[in-house]
This record gives sequence, structure tokens and C-alpha cells, in this order.
Amino acid sequence: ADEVTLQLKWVTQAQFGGYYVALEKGYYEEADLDVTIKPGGPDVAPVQVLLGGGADVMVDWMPSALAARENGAPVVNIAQPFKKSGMMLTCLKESGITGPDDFPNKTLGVWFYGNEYPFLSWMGKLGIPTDGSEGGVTVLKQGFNVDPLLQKQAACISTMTYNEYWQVIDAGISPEDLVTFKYEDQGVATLEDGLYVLEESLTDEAFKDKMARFVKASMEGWKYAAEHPEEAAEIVLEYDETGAQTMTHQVRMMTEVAKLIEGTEGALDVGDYERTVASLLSGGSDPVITKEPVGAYTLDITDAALK
Amino acid sequence: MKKPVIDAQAVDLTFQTGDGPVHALKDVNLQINKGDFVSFIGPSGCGKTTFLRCIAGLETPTGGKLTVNGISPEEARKSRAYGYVFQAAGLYPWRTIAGNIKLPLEIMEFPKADQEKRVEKVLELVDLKGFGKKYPWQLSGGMQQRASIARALAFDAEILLMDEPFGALDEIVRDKLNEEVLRLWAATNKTIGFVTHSIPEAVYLSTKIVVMSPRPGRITDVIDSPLPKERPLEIRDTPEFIEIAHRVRDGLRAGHDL
Amino acid sequence: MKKPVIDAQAVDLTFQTGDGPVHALKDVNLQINKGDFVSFIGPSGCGKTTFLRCIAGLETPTGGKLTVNGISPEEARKSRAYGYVFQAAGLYPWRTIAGNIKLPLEIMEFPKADQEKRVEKVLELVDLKGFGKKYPWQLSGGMQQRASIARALAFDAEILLMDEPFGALDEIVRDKLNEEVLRLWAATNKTIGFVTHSIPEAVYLSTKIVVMSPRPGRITDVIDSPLPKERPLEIRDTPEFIEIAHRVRDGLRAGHDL
Amino acid sequence: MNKIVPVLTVLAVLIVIWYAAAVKMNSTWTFDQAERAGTEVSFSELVTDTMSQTRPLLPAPHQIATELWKTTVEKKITSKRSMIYQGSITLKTTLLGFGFGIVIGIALATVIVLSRVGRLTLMPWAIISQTIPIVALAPIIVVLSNAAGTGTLMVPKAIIAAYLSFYPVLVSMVKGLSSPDQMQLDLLKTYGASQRDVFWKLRLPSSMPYFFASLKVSVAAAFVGAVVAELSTSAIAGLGARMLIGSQFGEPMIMWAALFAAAILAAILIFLVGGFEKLARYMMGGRAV
Amino acid sequence: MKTDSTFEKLAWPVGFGLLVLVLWEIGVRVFGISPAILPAPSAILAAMAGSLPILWEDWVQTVVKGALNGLWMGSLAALVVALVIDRFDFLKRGLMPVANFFAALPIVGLAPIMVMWFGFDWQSKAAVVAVMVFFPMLVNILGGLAAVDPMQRDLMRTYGASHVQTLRKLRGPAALPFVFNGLKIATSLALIGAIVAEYFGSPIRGMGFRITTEMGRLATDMVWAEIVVSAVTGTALYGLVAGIEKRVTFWHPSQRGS
Ligand SMILES: Nc1ncnc2c1ncn2[C@@H]1O[C@H](COP(=O)(O)OP(=O)(O)OP(=O)(O)O)[C@@H](O)[C@H]1O
Ligand SMILES: Nc1ncnc2c1ncn2[C@@H]1O[C@H](COP(=O)(O)OP(=O)(O)OP(=O)(O)O)[C@@H](O)[C@H]1O
Ligand SMILES: Cc1ncc(C[n+]2csc(CCO)c2C)c(N)n1
Ligand SMILES: [Mg+2]
Ligand SMILES: [Mg+2]
Repeated sequence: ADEVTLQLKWVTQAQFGGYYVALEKGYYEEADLDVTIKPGGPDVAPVQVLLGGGADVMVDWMPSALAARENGAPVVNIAQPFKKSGMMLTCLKESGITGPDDFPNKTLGVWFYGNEYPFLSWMGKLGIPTDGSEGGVTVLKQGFNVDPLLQKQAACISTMTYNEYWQVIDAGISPEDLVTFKYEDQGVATLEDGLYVLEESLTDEAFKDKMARFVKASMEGWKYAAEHPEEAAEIVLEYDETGAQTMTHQVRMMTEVAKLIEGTEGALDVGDYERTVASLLSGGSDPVITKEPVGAYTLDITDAALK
Repeated sequence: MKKPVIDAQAVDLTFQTGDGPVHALKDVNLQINKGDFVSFIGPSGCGKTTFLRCIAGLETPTGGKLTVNGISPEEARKSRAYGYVFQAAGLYPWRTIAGNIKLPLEIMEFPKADQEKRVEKVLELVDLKGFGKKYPWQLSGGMQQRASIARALAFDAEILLMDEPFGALDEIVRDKLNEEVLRLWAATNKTIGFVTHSIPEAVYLSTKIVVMSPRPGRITDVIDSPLPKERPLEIRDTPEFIEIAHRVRDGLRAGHDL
Repeated sequence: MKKPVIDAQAVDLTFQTGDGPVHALKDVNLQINKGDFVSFIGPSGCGKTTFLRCIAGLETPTGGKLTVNGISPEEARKSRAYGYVFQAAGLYPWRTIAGNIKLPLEIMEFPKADQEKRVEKVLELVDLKGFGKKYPWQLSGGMQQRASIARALAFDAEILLMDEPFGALDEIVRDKLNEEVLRLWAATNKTIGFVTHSIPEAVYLSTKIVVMSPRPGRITDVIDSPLPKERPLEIRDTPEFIEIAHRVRDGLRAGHDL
Repeated sequence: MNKIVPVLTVLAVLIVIWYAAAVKMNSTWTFDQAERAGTEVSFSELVTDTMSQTRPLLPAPHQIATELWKTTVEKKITSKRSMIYQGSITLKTTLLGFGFGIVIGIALATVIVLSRVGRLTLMPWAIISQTIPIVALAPIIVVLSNAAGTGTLMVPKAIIAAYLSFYPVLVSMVKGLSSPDQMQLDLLKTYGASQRDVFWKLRLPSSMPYFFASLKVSVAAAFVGAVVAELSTSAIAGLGARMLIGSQFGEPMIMWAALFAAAILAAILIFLVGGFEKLARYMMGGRAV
Repeated sequence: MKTDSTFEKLAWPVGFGLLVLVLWEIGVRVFGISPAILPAPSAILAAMAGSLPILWEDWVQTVVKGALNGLWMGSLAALVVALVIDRFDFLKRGLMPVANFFAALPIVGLAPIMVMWFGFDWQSKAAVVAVMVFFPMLVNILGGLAAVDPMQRDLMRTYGASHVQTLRKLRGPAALPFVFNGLKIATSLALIGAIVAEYFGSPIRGMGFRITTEMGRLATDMVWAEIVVSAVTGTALYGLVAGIEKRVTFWHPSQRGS
């Protein structure tokens, strides 16, 4: 069997359910693949792992991948399982925020480590400075949880529809007390979890074939996971080595993630890609990327996989 | 007869240790009069240090009665009756010689001006004039030991207790210091308790030599010296001296079971 | 006259230190014959240790000539001519007494069986039979010091050098060990170099007493002892003894500028 | 034991303070909730509520104890949900890093003591190395060991643990190997001993007390390194990873329990190393204390 | 032994550092290592030169506000607690085992909790640092206070000194070398603590913030620039503590040597 190592962008959770299902259900095996899944973590940059030869393929968000590409790390999108963006900004109603116009002079929680680009690009579009200057927002580097909102250290924090949002709810704050801004709704959605490989490895036909099989099997996994969220969550728990994840969280995450992969077979929609690029290029004075990327994606793999 | 300054009656002291009780002092009877120079001699572990510490109120006898000027050693200590000199000079390395001598004066809250005067006086007394600004480690061992004696003299304690003060010094320096201690004793007329391992030193210095013996620590002999108060070093070659030394050695040998 | 074992001619040694040169030995002339027991006495810093170290080839004179059996001390050291005993017993706490005595034997690669035999022999010699399996801390100071002498004897070094071996012990124990050293010396007929601060010790032990004086370190007197080889402890109260002690003390006093 | 009563007293006082603090700190939330619901809270309601929140600012001691109980006693040791299992992973990293640390520490100390150039060159860098926050290097270590082809994260984690734990060993061993005084060195010289003899028969044995004394500090450092490594480089498994997941999913109890489990494990480790130290001392002819 | 000149003390480590840098630069170039994995020293230098204002801002945030504030708070708290514990034997016996338990806690694990309690700005970083340095400081201060020679303590007793007097004049100064030892450990802990705490939430400045963020952007040259800043800061802090130690504990043998 061909060996494939997949580097995830974060810890084992239902966000990556499709891959775990594919692994557990033997889809990879059927495709003659021997797949290893490496979870990520706070100090793991997937692109670096890829560059260092620690993985063949990674899950990353497109803004971060394109920024990396511009910084000299030639990664190429070979598939896009997540069609929709799950990112939003969740605000406490009591902070007085009703729309983006209210953002100035508020403190907003943002994820960094490559996750900050959608936010920066949105703010760029709104023309709101993020560097602490007059009339801008105070940006807070959000940790790994929703505490800043609960402790009222921030008016709004970044959340994912499939994860942090529900933690806010779980913490006892009712949806009516919240105001949420989905990046999708604000017209600033950027593509999230996609599969990326190094450009040079694509010159190898055998590798491309391997990836085609990998993408195909992964998408089967996603399909199954979307249809069986409970079972998928169980599988994820199976693979979670910390033993700290809980069924409630993972089932809900799986259910929400299923909404994001609806309507795609895994092929990158060039329209979505162009929208993302345009959004990243247009970030006012400080765009995430400065020039139109070339060769940042290939449809060859999905074409081969899904025919 | 006048009342003794230090009066020990059937003093007993047992230490409770991990390995069981250690009988450090057993039935110790001793009277020391004002102006006496008493040496304690005996093999290691016979309780010399322990007895000196009892006198100073640093250790409490478990039996018998010990009074200093009629009061308890504890009270006498609080009233600052003692100057204590240890085997090692034990000067504070972070203080100058003058600073070290000033230490007890500061604690006893002597007026500042008086402190200076006293430091000068005792430095002169121990022949260390001009060394006040030096740090202890800049002085030789003998000089350090003299400084520590000066420290014990600075506040006019009535009783001077010295626990092997010259044990670490070489014989020549020791001779010098012995002469000096005698001179000091004559000049101040203090009551002195002095622990030593050296027979000549004990005989040379004392008006009374207490020979002790271990397991349990007890007094085996008390020798009153017939030597005159005036003692040149050469006295050590006189028959009287050798005679007393002989008696001390016999006393020691008898109590020694090595 | 037979050739001396140790022959020092105009030996000079200057240490270069941060504070400038220290003249530790100046123009030292001395002949030591086979079977001599030579004591070195003198105030602190007069170069006793330094001279002993020169003899052992641990220090190299900066001037003059020093030979041991006609060869250089360095070579003599390599040929294992020396047993060296220091002030502190310096036994390895992680080795038993037997293990400590075995140390030089291991380094010199004596056969295993021979090692055991030698250990037994020297333990008997210093009267420590049966203590081989004990650790140093389980022995008294005097016993430790005897063990360290046994260690120096184990490999049949021709010359035994001892640097204040009993400095840390009390007088009674010291007396015992002095007697024992004399007995050993008589039994083995080694050539012995012995540093001490104690006049009685020097006089009691030696056939030759070297009096030294500091700044710069030099020999001020060499006294050949008329005492017989057989020396009971009581010899120390004889007029001859006192006479020599007197001479040593005078020699010391003369060179002493404290 | 004359310690038990004072320790229990102090613990009791601490627990009382803790409960009081828990009521105080968690009350904000209770009041907020009541306000949102438009109700009043009585004092007894306040106390019960602050003792039983799922996301308290400060969990009550019994909440942590319950969580610890659930994740240790009530779980099979082989279960990933068992704190003992997770602890064993951290323990493995710690011991591996500790082992590396000891070897590196001793090796460097040997070079430093035996060679003047080694000492002049390496000692300052050893000190500087400890001023670099290892967490900053963590991602680089992960990538480099990935590049070097070590599949698991065990190696980078152990490297981080070793990085923190070698230093106490190094410092102590430098002291220990140079602890023989001139007299002891000269004694061997009079035997005509070689440098090798001096090292094996004198320097190394004399350094052992220093070595053992450094082990407790060193194992604690390795443990901190292991937890930090799990927390930052690879939230895959171990107590550090549990803390992270607990934090991410807003499960303070998981986090606190992991923290306490870590402290208990560290205490056990230090106790064991201390016991080993005593044993080793005894074997080396030390006095029983 | 040859003493080390100041020149040598500098030249060797600097030379070694330069050598490593040169090899690093060559290695990166020859093997064509991606800058996203390991930047060349020249690139790091360029990044530093190009972003001085950012580095300065981060330094102020993390070092001045986070680490130093935490350092003094933690140390002061440790001092106060140590003095209280020291006063009451009951507390010492009761609190020490508990403190040792907490000292074993991997305190970085508290970082998310501190961020939750004290907000995302420097206060929470200072809190983490304070807790982190508290225990090593406490243990060292208590160790130092206990490290006094019993003889020295007895000396104070013979003066009838009060607890506070003994503390001020004897135990305080005697504890200083230990305190500095603790401070040296504490400085490097402070940096680690302040940086790690920023992982769990921070304003968009600070060394820990920059390191993670730039790492996510593959700007490793900037990451290394921060690492260099932190190493230089740590070394400078260590040097500062060592310098003060040298001045304040000039009397300690470890400072007097060579
Ligand atoms: N604090 C103590 N606890 C237990 N035992 C003690 C204590 N102090 C002294 N001892 C024991 O009491 C006995 C007498 O000790 P002491 O120190 O008085 O002897 P010494 O005559 O001064 O001996 P040296 O000449 O060695 O100083 C010894 O056996 C000693 O071990
Ligand atoms: N390695 C050295 N470097 C510099 N000076 C030294 C060295 N060894 C000894 N000295 C100096 O040489 C002089 C003689 O020292 P030595 O140790 O031989 O004296 P000593 O007679 O043995 O004294 P003590 O009775 O105190 O042992 C002293 O002034 C000493 O400071
Ligand atoms: C340093 C850092 N901070 C926060 C996150 C948050 N995060 C973790 S996974 C994920 C996608 C949704 O779960 C996001 C946004 C991160 N990755 N890295
Ligand atoms: Mg004593
Ligand atoms: Mg000497």
C-alpha cells in the first residue's frame, strides 16, 4: 500500500471527521493507501510540517495557505471538502453592537497563527484599522476558548459555527443575548478546510495518482460522516488520544460541519476560489496577499478522483 | 567565704537523640569564684562544650542546680553577663572587624558615640589597632581570633567563656595569644571559663584546672594551680609547671579508654 | 659517609601569584639519610608543606638541586617511592577502609590476591584488624588517621611523607598515635618526613628536627636529637627532652615576627 | 511524625479559603444569570450554585476531587479517559527527557571540568541556553524532528524536556567533578595515577552526592518540559494535552483535574527520585539519615 | 592552574558563538534549507534591523510589564511569606510540605486560568510569573535563613538578641547568597512564564504573541529575532543579578575566589 501522511490543522475533533471515518471504515485501505493522520496543535504549523517533509498533504484554510504561498512556501490546493465557511464573530448584545458600524472602539477577539487573515481582510474591507489607531478596533489575541466573551474582556470573539459558538451557548448564554456575524453573510467568506500539497510533488504522476485515491476515499469518508454524525463522532473519540473530548461536543460539531460540506464532491469551485482571492487582495492598505496567485490550485486530482 | 559566681550542684544533662539518650553531663559539682581563670580539659565528647553552654544558658540541665550570681543562667544571659568566644572566630564576613565588634553593641543598643569608643578601646586591647576597616578574610587566623575576643570584651560582660578559642591556630601564635589572654585577664579581672585540649595551655593559663572524662561526662579532678599570677612563657619549663602538667595528664589518661 | 636518600642543595621556590611573587623556599639545604625520622616545624606559611611537596615531586623548585636516591623527585614519584599522608585523613567516604587501602594498589595494578594480603597486613600494622569492612565515618578520627597511614604503607613506598597528620586530633589520641608511628618506624625502618606544629611531637618523634621560618621560607636550625630510638611517652618529662624542646622553641621564636 | 497535625491544619485552612474564594469568584456569574432571568438569589442558593457550576472561575475543591476520582478510580487504566493513562504518557516523555538530560548534563560537565577551553566556551552558553524560552523553539524542534524523520512526537517532546532538565545536572556535576581538592588530587599523583584513574576513581565518585542532589530539580524540570511540550506542540495525548483540550472546550474541571494530576505525579516523581537518592547514598557508604 | 583573563573569558564563548553562526549560515545556504523552516543568521539579523520598533514594543509588553512586574511581585510575596513562616515553627512544619507540593506543579498550566482571572493584558502574565517565581524564591529564602551556622546563632543568643535583631544582623545577610541563587532561577522562569502565558490570550503585541503569529505566517526570521531578543534579555537579567550579587555578597567565598 502507498503511504500517505495527513497533517491536520488542529487537534483531533469532528472538524476532521471525514478523514477519521475513512481511516476507520477502511476506505483508505480499499484505495490501497496506508494513511497516517497527524493531529495539529497550538505550536504546529501545517505548512512547516509539509515543507519539512513530515507530511504529504495537509488540511489548511485557504487564506493561510495563499499567504504561505506568497511567502515562499509553494503549496497547492488539490481539493476543497469544505464549501462554506463556518467562521463568525459572536458578540454580546449588552456590548451594544448591532452591526459592523458599531465595531470601532470595541475589543474583538481574533485567532492568530494563520487564522487571522479572514478577519483582517474583512476589517480591511470595512476600512476599520486593527493596529490600535484612532477609530479602529482593539484586537485581542484569543486563546483557545471563549472565556474572553464570558469574562466580558471582549465585546465579540471569533467562533466557528461548529464549535465555539456552542460553547458560548453551553456556558449559559442564550442565543437571544448574542449577536452573530457570519462571514458568509457579510460577503467576506473565505474558503476553509482544504487539502494542500507541495507544488513540486505534483510533478510526480505516481504521487498525483496516490492523492487522487486519497481524495476520493476521504470524500467517501466525509459523505458517510455527514450521514452518520453519531457514529462519526464516536470514531473521532476513538482516535482522540487525550480522552478529554466528549460525545456531546463532537456530535454537535459533526452535525454542524456536515452543513459546511453540503453540496460539494470535494472539487474546488473556481468561483469560490476567485471570491476568496479577491477578498484577500482587497484588504485596504494591508491586504493579506499582494498579487494574484498563480497555480495555487489544481483540479487534476479531483478530476481524476471523481470521474 | 564569698559566694561563688558560678555554682553548679549535681548538674546532669541527658540529650535525647535518635539513637537513644546521651548522658553528656553526670553529677557535675563546681564552684567558680569571681576572678577565677578555670580551664576545662578532657578528651573529645566529655562534655566540656556542653557544660560551658549550660553556664551560658544555651543549654538547660536536665537535673541538678546551676546558678550564676545567684540567678539562673537564662536570666544572666538576658542581662548580658556573658562574653562567649567559639573555637572558630566566627566573624561575620560581611562586616569589617570594627563592624563585627560593634555587633553586640548595636544589639544591646549602646549609644553610637560610645560604640566607636569601645571598638577603639578593645581593638587596642587585643593589639589590632588600625585593622578596624579590614574584612575578616583579610586577616590571618590568629588576628581573626583576637578580633573575636575583642568582640566578646566590647560590652564589659562579667564572665568570659571561651570554647577552644585557639584550637585552630599554630603553636607559636597560640603562645602569643595565651600571653595576651593572661594580660587581659589581669587587666580586667574577669571570671574566665576556658576549654582546651592542650595540657600546657591549661596549666599555663589557669588558676583552676577541671579535668573531665566521657561516657558519661563528669569531672574527674579539679586542680588548683599554685602558679603565681605573673607568668612568663618560660614558666612552662619550671618543675612546678611540669608537676601540674603531669597531674593533669595522669587525670586525663585515667579517664581515657581509647 | 653513605649517600643521603634526599639531598636538597640551595633549593629555591617562588610562586607567581596574582599579588606578585611569593618566595616560599629560599636556599634550602638538607640531607636526609635512609631511616631518618625528620620533623619539620615552623610557623604557618614558612614553607613546610611546600618543601614536602617538592620532595614528593608535586612541586618543582625554581632553583637549586633536589634529588631523591640520586634521581629527580618527579622520577621517584613515577616509580612510586612515596607514601604521602595529609593532615585530614582524606579517606574516600564511598569506599570501605579496606577499599581505601586498596586504592593505591589498584592504581599500581597489583595482582588481586596480593592486594587482599597487603590490606590485611597493613591493617594489622596500624592496629585496625577487623575494621576493613567499615566505612570511614564509622571510625573515630584517630582510627581514620591510622587508616590513612595504612594506605600510605600498603605499597611499600620507601619514603613516608606526613603533613601534619595529627593536627586535627586531640592530645590524648595524638599521644597514642605518636607512639604507634614510632613503633611503625622501628618495624619498617622507613625514611620519614613529618610536618608538625607541635614542639613536643617533633621532639618526641624525630632523629632530626628542621626548624623553619617564613618570609622567605628557609631553614633556621637543624637539630639532631640525642634521644635513644626507644622512647616511652614518659621521656617527655626528662631533662634532655625539655632541653631539646627549649632549643626548638628558641629557634621558632627567633624566626617568628608576629 | 510531628508534621501531620500542622500540615492538616494548613490544608484545612487552605480549603476553607478556597471555598470562600470559589463562592466569591463564581458569584458574579450567578448574579449575571439571575439578572438575565430576572430573578433574585438568596445566600443559600448562591452557595449551592457557586459550588456546582460547570464552568466556574474557580471550581470548588470537591468538584476537582470528584473529577479526579472519576478519571482515575472509575476508569480502566488502559482507557484514554483515565488520568492514570494520560499521566503515564507524560511520565514516559518525562523519563525519556530526564534520561537525555542526565546524559547530556554529565557529558558536558565532563568536558567542562577536564578542559579549560571547554569550560570557557561551553559554560556561558549553557547559561544562555536556559534564558531562551524553550516554548519559542518548540515549533522549530517539531519541524526539525519531523524533517529528520522521527515519526512520533515523542522525540521532540523529550528534547524539550531534556533541554530543561540537563542544566541542573550540568551545574551540579561541574561542581561535583571539581569538588576534589588539591590534596586529594595530589594524593593520587603520589601514586603515579593517570588522568583516567583520577577521573574514575576520584572525580566521578566524589561528584555523586552533587549528582543525586541535582536529580530532584532535574526531574521536576523535565516534567515541566514534558507538560509544556504536550501543551504547546502536540495536543495529542498526555496531561498537558488534556489541559489544552479542557481549556479549548470550556471544561475547567478537566483542566483543573489535569493540573492536580500533574502536581501529584510530579510529587510522586520527586519522592521516588528522593528515595533513589537515599538508596544510592547508602550504597555508596553514606551514613543513614 | 592558569587563571583566566577577561579577554579569554569573552573571546572563547564569543568565538564559539560566531563559529556556530557561520556554520549555520553555510549549512542553510549549502543545503538550501527553506527559510520557512530555518532562516539564516543573516536573515534573522536583517529582520531584527528592519523591525526594531516592533521588537521594542513586544519587549516592553512582555519583559517590562509581564516578566519584571511578576518577578518583583512574586519575589516580594515569597519574602513576606518566608518571614512569616520562619517566625512560626508550626507554619513552617505545616506549610513547607504543602509549598513543596505546589512547587512541583507545572505552573505554566495555570496560564489559561490566570488569563481567565486577570484578563488578557499584562496583568495575567505578571500573575503567572509571580506564581512561577514564588516557590523557588520561597524555598531559597527559607533555605538561606536556615543556613546559618548554629554557632553564629548561639552567639546572638549570648547577646540576648531578639528575633528581629537576629534576623536583621545575622540571618538576613547570611541568606543573601541563597536569595541570589533563587533570583537567578527566577529570572529565566519569568521569561518563560510571560511568553507562554501569551499563548492563552494577549493583546496584539508581546514576544509570545509575535512568536506564535509570525510562526503561523512562516516568518521564521521574525520568530528567531524574538528568540534572540529573549536570549539577550535573559542573559542580561542573569548578568545583572550576578553583578548585584557580586557587589552585595562580596564577602562570600564564592565571590572572593580566583
Ligand atoms: N545537641 C546535642 N544533641 C545530642 N547530643 C549532643 C549534643 N551536643 C553534644 N552532644 C553529645 O554530648 C556529648 C558531649 O559533647 P560535647 O560537645 O560537650 O563534648 P566536648 O567535650 O566539647 O568535645 P570536643 O572536645 O570534641 O569539643 C557528646 O557525646 C556529644 O555527642
Ligand atoms: N600554590 C601556591 N601558590 C601560591 N602561593 C603558595 C602556594 N602554595 C603555598 N603558597 C605560599 O607559600 C608559602 C608557604 O606555604 P606552605 O603551605 O608551604 O606553608 P606551611 O609551612 O605548610 O604552612 P601551614 O603551617 O599553614 O601549613 C605561603 O606564603 C603560601 O601562601
Ligand atoms: C493558535 C491558535 N489559536 C486558536 C486556534 C483556534 N482554532 C482551532 S481549530 C480552529 C478551527 C475551528 O476549530 C480554530 C479557529 C488555532 N487554531 N490556533
Ligand atoms: Mg567541644
Ligand atoms: Mg602546611
